[in-house]
Amino acid sequence: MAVTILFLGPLRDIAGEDSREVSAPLDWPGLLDAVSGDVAAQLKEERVNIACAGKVLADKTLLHAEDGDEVALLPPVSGG
Amino acid sequence: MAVTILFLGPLRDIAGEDSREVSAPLDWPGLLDAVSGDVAAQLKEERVNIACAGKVLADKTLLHAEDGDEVALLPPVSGG
Amino acid sequence: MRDIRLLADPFDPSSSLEKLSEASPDSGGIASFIGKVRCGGGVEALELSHYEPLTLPGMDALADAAQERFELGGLVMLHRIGTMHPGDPIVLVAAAAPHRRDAIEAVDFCMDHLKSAAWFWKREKRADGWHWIEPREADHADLARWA
Amino acid sequence: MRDIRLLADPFDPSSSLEKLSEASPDSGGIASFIGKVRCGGGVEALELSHYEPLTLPGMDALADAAQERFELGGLVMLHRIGTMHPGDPIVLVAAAAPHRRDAIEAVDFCMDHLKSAAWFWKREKRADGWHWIEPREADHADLARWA
Repeated sequence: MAVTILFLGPLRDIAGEDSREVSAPLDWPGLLDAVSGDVAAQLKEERVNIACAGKVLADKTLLHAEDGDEVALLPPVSGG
Repeated sequence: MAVTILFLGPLRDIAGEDSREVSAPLDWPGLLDAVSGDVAAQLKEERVNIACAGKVLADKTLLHAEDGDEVALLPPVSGG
Repeated sequence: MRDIRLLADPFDPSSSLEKLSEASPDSGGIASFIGKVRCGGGVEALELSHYEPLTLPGMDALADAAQERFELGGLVMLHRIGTMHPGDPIVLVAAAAPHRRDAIEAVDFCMDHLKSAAWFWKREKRADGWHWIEPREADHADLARWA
Repeated sequence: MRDIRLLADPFDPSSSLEKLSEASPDSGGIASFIGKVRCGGGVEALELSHYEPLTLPGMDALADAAQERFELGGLVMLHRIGTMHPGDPIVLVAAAAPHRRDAIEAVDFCMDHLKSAAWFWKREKRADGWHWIEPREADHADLARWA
């Protein structure tokens, strides 16, 4: 099985795709390698969050996604 | 003609009447004399206001009502 | 749209809100407050009296102050007078604005003033008769926030 | 009454407000905020996307926080997702409460969090195509008031 990386909001446009499957496990350096340079630059910004398996990570550099996990890349929100 | 004294809100119950006609002119001492002792005691409280001819008086002791004026006695409000 | 009125008869806050919304197409936000006669607690009826020469001019001046203080696309302030029963609407304040917080704060501002600085007197009928309602201390503290 | 939902289709804020009012007979006050797609300004459509595993649980947690912080008789929080057009409602927050300021502040609190702390991304379609909307600085300042 694999890890699914999900590009949300404006990151979808920057990535040019909705999602991508990569092989498990996936950690923070692995994630930065798996995405384009533009997306990686965004991920390094403090205001971009990462959720793994439905939980937002307090420290995204501690990402550890396993087989079947969804890793969602969450740019700054603009709701309401 | 005369001056009409109007008892509003709870002052109506204390006065036992909606309004009373008194002879003009009417000043602050005259007003205190014209109403019952219970109403006069209320009037002396800071939170009770007086309007004369449709204007709330900044200093009610400066009341000077002339022929045809309506003097409204305004207890503390409780709207909304 | 500006609609500031005293109403002697029951009214429907929803339809007034919808009219404000339709009349304010370029305001992205509409805030409102509806005050009703509470059910339960033993209140059988509520009567609001007012002093006509002051009450409506006072509400108009309050609307002016709100429109000066906040950027509004529309303002509705409807207030019942007379006798009401549990569940009846007493007051509707609704503000349309391009920005959310202007709309919400305008409603808050108008309600605080209607509660403590408008010429209304309220009494409740309970099983043992009519009782005048005294202003609440909290209402005065709320009003002081805008000074 | 507690009604916290994400809606993929257009909805009628008035009927939800009326339901809340009917379901909260012992709450004397109902405050609400309705956010709509603004007309004018060249916006042809607005799209809200979200991240399902986080968005609705986040709204539920926000409702819990509001109900803990304020004394409420009922709370409604409806938020559209998908594509909307000018005039369409985006969000309704409505709170019923025994006391006026609880109702108004609960709406203010929920809206500030929905604007800056809920997992929604917004883009607008203009004549030259789609544009993502960045969060406003004012929204973050508004949110900080509740910390």
